Amino acid sequence: MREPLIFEQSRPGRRAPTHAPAVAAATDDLPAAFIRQTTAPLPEVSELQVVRHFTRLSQLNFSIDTHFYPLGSCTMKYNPRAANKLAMLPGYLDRHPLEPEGHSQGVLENLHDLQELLKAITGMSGVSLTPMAGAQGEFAGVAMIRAYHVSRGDTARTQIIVPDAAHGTNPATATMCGCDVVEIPTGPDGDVDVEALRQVVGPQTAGIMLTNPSTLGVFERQIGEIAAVVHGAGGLLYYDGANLNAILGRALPAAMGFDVVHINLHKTFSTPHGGGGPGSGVVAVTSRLEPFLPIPIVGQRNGGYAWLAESDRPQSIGRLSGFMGNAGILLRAYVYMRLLGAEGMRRVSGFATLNANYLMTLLAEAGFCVAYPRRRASHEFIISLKDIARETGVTAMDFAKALLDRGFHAPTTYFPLLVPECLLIEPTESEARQELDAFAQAMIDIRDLAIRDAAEVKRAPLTTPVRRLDDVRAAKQLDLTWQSRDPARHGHT
Amino acid sequence: MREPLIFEQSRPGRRAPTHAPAVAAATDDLPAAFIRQTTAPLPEVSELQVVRHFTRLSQLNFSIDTHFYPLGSCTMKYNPRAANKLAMLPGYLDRHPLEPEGHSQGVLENLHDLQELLKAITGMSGVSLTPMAGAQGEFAGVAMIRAYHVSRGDTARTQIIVPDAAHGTNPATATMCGCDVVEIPTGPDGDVDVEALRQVVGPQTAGIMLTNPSTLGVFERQIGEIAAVVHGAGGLLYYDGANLNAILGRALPAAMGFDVVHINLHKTFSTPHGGGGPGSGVVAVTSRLEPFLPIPIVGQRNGGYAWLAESDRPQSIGRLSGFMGNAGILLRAYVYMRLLGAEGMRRVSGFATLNANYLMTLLAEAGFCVAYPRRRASHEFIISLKDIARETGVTAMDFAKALLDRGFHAPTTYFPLLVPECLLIEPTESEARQELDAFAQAMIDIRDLAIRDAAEVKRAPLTTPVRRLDDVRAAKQLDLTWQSRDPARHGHT
Amino acid sequence: MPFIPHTPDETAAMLAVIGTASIENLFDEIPANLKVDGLPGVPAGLSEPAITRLMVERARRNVSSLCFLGAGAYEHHIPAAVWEIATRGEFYSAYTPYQAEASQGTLQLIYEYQSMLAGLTGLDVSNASLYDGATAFAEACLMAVRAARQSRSRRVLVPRFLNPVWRKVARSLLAGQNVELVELAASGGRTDLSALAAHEGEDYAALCISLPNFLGGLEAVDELTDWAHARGMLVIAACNPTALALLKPPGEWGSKGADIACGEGQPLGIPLSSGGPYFGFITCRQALVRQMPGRIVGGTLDVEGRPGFTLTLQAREQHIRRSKATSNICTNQGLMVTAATIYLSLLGSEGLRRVAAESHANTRALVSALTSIGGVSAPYSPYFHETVLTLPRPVAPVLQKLATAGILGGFDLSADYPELGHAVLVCATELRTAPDIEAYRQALANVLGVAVAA
Amino acid sequence: MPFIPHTPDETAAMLAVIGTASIENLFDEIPANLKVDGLPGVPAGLSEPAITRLMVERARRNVSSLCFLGAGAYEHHIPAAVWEIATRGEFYSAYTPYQAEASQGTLQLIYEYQSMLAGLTGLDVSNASLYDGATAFAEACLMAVRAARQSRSRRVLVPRFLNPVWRKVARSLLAGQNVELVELAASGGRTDLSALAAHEGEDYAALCISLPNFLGGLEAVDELTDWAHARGMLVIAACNPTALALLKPPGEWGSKGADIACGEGQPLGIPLSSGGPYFGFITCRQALVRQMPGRIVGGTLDVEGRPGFTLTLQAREQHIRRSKATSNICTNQGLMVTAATIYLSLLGSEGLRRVAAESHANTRALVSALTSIGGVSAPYSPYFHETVLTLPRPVAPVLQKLATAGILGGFDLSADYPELGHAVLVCATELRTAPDIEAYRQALANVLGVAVAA
Ligand SMILES: Cc1ncc(COP(=O)(O)O)c(C=O)c1O
Ligand SMILES: Cc1ncc(COP(=O)(O)O)c(C=O)c1O
Repeated sequence: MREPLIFEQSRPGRRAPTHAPAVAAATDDLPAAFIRQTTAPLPEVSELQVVRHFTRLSQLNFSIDTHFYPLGSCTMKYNPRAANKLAMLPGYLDRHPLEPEGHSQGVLENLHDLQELLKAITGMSGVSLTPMAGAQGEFAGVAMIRAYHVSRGDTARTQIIVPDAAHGTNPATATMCGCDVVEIPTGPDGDVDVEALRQVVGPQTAGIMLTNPSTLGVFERQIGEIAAVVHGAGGLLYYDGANLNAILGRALPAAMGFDVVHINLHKTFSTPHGGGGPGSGVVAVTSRLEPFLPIPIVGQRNGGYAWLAESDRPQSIGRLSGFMGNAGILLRAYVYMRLLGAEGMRRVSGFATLNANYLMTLLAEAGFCVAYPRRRASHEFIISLKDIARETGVTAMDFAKALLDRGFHAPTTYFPLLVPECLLIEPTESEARQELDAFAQAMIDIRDLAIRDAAEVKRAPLTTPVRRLDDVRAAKQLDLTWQSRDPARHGHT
Repeated sequence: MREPLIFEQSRPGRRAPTHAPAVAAATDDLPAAFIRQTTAPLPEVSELQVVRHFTRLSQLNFSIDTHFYPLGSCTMKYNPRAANKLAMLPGYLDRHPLEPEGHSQGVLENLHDLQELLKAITGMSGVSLTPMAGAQGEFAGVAMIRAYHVSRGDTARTQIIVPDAAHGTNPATATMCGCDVVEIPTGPDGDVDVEALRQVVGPQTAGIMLTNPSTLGVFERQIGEIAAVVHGAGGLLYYDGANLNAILGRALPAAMGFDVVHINLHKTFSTPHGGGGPGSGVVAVTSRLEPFLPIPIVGQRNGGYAWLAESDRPQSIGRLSGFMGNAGILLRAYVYMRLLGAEGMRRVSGFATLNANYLMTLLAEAGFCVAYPRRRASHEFIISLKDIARETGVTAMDFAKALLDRGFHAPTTYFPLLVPECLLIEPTESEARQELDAFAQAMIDIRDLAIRDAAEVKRAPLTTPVRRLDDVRAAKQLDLTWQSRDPARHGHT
Repeated sequence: MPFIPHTPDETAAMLAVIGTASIENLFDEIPANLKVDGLPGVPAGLSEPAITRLMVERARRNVSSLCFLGAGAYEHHIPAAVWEIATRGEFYSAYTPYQAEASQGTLQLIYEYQSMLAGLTGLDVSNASLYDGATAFAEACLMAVRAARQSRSRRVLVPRFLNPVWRKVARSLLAGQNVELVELAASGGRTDLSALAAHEGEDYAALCISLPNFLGGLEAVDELTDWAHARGMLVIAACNPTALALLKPPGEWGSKGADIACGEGQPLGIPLSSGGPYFGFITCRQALVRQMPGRIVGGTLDVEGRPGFTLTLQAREQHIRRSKATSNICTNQGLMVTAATIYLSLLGSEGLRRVAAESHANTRALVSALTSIGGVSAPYSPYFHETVLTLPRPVAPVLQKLATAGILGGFDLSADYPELGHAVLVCATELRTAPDIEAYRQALANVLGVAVAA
Repeated sequence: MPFIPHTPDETAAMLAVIGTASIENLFDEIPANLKVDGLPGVPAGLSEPAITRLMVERARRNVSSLCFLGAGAYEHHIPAAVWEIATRGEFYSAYTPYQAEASQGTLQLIYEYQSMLAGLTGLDVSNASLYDGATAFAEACLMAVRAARQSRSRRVLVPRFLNPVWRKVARSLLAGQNVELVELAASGGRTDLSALAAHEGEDYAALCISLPNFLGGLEAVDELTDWAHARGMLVIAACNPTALALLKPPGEWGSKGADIACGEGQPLGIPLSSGGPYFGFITCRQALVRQMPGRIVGGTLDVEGRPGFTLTLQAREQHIRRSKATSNICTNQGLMVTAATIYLSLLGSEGLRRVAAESHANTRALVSALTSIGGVSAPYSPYFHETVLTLPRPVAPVLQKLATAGILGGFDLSADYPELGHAVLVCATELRTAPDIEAYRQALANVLGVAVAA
């Protein structure tokens, strides 16, 4: 049954105010020219209708709490409920961000501790918690790299090198920072082509952005050499920490030669994805970039915790948020990190890697084509369905939809772009072996069905609230908002 | 997809404790004879598995938050989320019930206020909040009636009169209290047969238990006469408040002549039903029964609120719970009552009655057989599907199941027992007209389908997680617990 | 208009359909002399912000102390997931699962609960809950009286150290049916086996054994069980469910095991909550299941042969059997059972054992800390996670002073058990830390005016 | 082993399948010199009870005051239903809705959100959120620079009384792309129309207009909009969304309406939360939609012709367009949008109007209470729900003393706007009561050493 739009359930007058003071009297000081003449087109529904509508909508979602969700590069691990509950204690939730520091020692101590933990796991010497997602962390990182060069009078360094497998935010960020992007290719085993790198570095090089393990699900073995090449050319190294889950407690980005790292707390540290966010893209840097860290930072002053701001950090790249980043997300990550502890963190990377290699082995043994068969998987791995697609016409997208019918969220599809018909599969450490076995079986079943009856696979999904959607229509006949004047326009009748 | 039992997801060793002190050392003072040798057969599953399992299970339910739920006699109205949130404030939740009174003034004040509100809406002079559900309220009421008679030396009064339409808890309660049950019939228009009543009252009469409006969904018009007859014979009148929603703020049980009333806070005052409870069956009495009220009661002493207990109420029928009834439910009801206020309460009964009469009219106009067509509906009403069943073989139960497929929870079926093939329909005030219209249309559709294709209706439900269940098998081949030794036994393979 | 969706237009249209002019008219069958115009004792409605403010302010007026008090309700850690899941609307706002096909979530959950409780108590079957521990005990007595084939008596032998409030509640509930509780004498903090002789040759329907008993003491469960069975009585076990992770379950007591087990479910993930809601559990041997009060869920198959769950054995219940039902209970404590089932799933047997062991270890540490104070002694053992301390002075004023210092020091036993002297019942669950215990020790030494090392 | 389900047996069996002996081996591609054995700076893991205790204790160390502070974040009532629903696992733990068929809940919700925000601002389309108000403003500037057909400039005119932190954030974010903010002079608490003359003939991509401005003041939106449009600039509206329930929406400003609107979504059901997460909103005219940053959801049909929702216009985004994308944003503030959509549904237009009106009325009451104190005056009007008071003395020490008295007295404007003198920005939302306002009045009088009537 289709859930009607909340607007379709609206009836004018449903929420007529009973105890409202006369709005007119309250606003009789405002000149008429400023007053809204039209009613804002918000729905008029009862509290029950709202609760029922959004409860029903929620049930239309797949989520970690309901389904195995091996979405590569997204680290869809269990989001501990304790983190949510503790971050929502009234003592954190019901406070204005501009409460004086003396009234904020509890929250400041948590944030300060978190900064220290992040230093420990990256090997870096300075941290700023303010970036609100990975992409903003990248922005902060590249902006710091730029500021560093400029501070040394080296204004010509405007090129950012990214491997072809890089996540789209990397090149997009470089552009946001006013840099030019130079792409370098990946070798046959998934490592960066160091020769190609050597060709492109020079006095114009601001730095390189790398993910390690890369988005290809393999550890970049030549990282030492890469660092030497880039540093040798005067550039700096940026670590995109989206894949930190793979090496947590096993290798430190600083030791690999990186100068700055962002960490997606909503991946490695299990803060919720919330259907698209909020996340957190905290950044950590070596000492030479510390002066440029975005503010505010939590420091210590007069025996208490304090915000470090413009006057403390005159070289800072500045502020990136109106107050203090996504503070509530930071608290959730802090709770999770304290629950894990040092040993728990190593277990995270250990079992994430175990699960990925196990599932990769199961699929390889079942005849699926693993993208880098001579490599260990990191916490994720890629299979390519190119052969199956050629033989049966059943594509990676068809597999994705058929998995939905079998009760699994699909892996990431068609990313990274350089592996054709690929699925990027990240099981995470919080899934049990039984879940992986069932997923592998589902993949085999779909493959077998593809061979027997490709058309049947292409009909999937059959069990979801809607079946395959017309993306072309969505982009051509734009329908981005509900129009009360013409409810029939979108088929919402 | 069937959700496996939590036990089937268990693997020994999953939750092996990491930081546990040695259990053996902790208990080395306990003689071996006391120690459990077998492991308690609880599941060993991860936190994610637990969250996912119970989240998925929850989605298999119909509930107010997801569906229109017109279950007669149950008052399935919206349960305000504010009541839940405020009752779960740590200041109420995290406190031992035996905290000293001086530390409990906040909660005691709430309970005291609630007692006063309950007096106001019943017209009674004393209240006890301790009964934990309607049935326990009934127990308290009948026990008080018995204690009253006995206190006057009148030990022969052991008969409790109940109408044939009474809820099952009424006669069951009479038995629990050591009374005999005398049933009296209902007249053709749904009123009690007062002549029959006259026949049965006498010196053996302890009292009568009535619901008004009755479970037939009509107001007992001769209540004055009934009260005169029972009181005249020396008996007392018990008001089963399950249907109070119908007359809230419009008539007071005390004024009708009742001596004691219980109120299902989980009906009229919208505390959650929780898939079966907890509820609350608070009792209110006229002054002559006050000394017998169950304890504890909240009183005032030395300028503060205090528990009144044995020494304050030596004639009390005693305690009915280990501490203070379902205190958290009482707080939820209190929040709801304060949100409503006096005017809101009258609106509750007004719109509950409007919705019931409207839906009854829709169904009557569509040709359904209303049980008491010459009567106003109270907050609920009965239709009988006797004719349809005779003509098509489609029963009230079949209608119930077919409604599930159309996204509606079924009304109460086959209760009260005296109306054949009945549905007892209670829409409550919190449902919008559109919901009622859709429900009426579904009833009409099912009826039309029954006439066209009875077998198709009898196949329902088709869209629920399981289809019609074999109740006979359930009662004959008892399967009441999961047996690890033989997982296949119940088809759980 | 809180919670009422009708617009004025809709109301008018609906009245038109009914064929009447006003909502008032719909009440025209109520005799005029019974009608009231309003509710003078009820104040005007509050907005949600206003009631929030009121409830928050009153919550602040409650003082919460460092809790060393048990006496039937225990402060254990409740994992955050328990209530975040239990309060999901689909559990929270569903009714008793009458329409099985639309209630498989609740039904399967109750089936899992029944399996867990049966397993914990070592018995065969469980119901879906009763109101609380006290009423579960009363229902167990009624059940035993109905079920005891070899007895025509309506008397149940109960130990002196069964929770005194439970005994009071049972008296309230059993009086009407003339079921009588007869007390078994005690000494040394538990039932005196030599006192059994006094009851030799008397007819009792059942013997109740409490483990641990109200003083935390461990009764001689094997001897008592065998004694009762040898005399044709049923055995009712009254247990703390946390304890059963470590202690021998009722089903294994003596040579045949107890027949019925009951108890307070609060320790299993239910907040202390100023007194409730909690839940009562009851389990029994298979042979007694038809005497069980309350709802029971059973597994079965649907028309396609798929497994599913439904309420079963309803012929025991009030809505079918009316005055002949096993109990009048209808609404039970479903949401608490939901929480307890999630709690037990999260902990598992190992986790529950750990809670039990840590609580016991903490209470031992508490005892050794407090008895280091001159004049304080712990007379009874063995005990489980709660025990008696005797003080050199009357307990009530000591507890009062401790309360002022923010410590809920225990339960004063002197009213219920004057023979124990200046006795206080103390408990330290897994939540109490070494500093907590030390704080109690300092405070008690202070109150008693005894010097102790810092 | 928190959150890891593997039993030792399973681990062994899985390693056997992989064909290796230990988990350590799986890391054998990491060069040995890069490997670490442990994390010395990270303490051992805590149990859930222990972290609970820690977080509760630290939460207690935060002091919460009676809040008369806004300055970009406002304490409004949030109905209980908002977060009870928003934190349901299916919303909380889902990713960005890449698999549309498995994400219709989130997608439909975002579509509803887009409709609400477009409606509130009076514009055609909305995206699915940006990080916060400050970054939304920066993105709006970038968008305007890209979209301004009649301008080749990378400069945006901004009013002096635009939120000063937003201006700082925008500078951080725009510096790399050489987009420059040029300040428009102000007087009397709002943009000085006569100062426009100084910019005549200059090329700007856009003019930003803030409503209310940072001082709570109402800018001359119609005149400013028409002035900018007449000179080929785009108009960016920076608005408080609550205010738009009462004030003329950007789409109706001047003769053609603003082109882009942006702002901080926090007032719409998001807790103050010590600083975040909040969310930024951005809406625009249909013609500019292809310049919009971030996710956008559109309606479409499935293969059976049923309506459904999907992410659309993805060619604007980083994962498709990479270095040519409209923005680098990927993860946005989805859960906040979930809460805001529930909030706006619960309130409806009438409810939001009421919140706005009551907040405004309370601020008026506050102003009249505080200006009754000698030396305190309110120099600027008209304002909406927040305004400036000038004090007879420097603001900082006064606020500090008020804080000691439990009152968060407002935002000290002297650092950002020294020209305003001893100026403090105050706000009283619908949650402030008459006694709250009186408490502020008494405390301020006290601090200023002025006698007032009790
Ligand atoms: C490899 C990689 N880099 C960067 C990002 C961007 O992070 P965010 O979505 O938090 O902005 C992601 C996440 O999607 C990612 O997977
Ligand atoms: C008329 C009537 N009386 C009594 C009861 C019993 O109430 P409870 O279920 O709370 O024990 C009910 C509820 O089912 C009822 O409908």
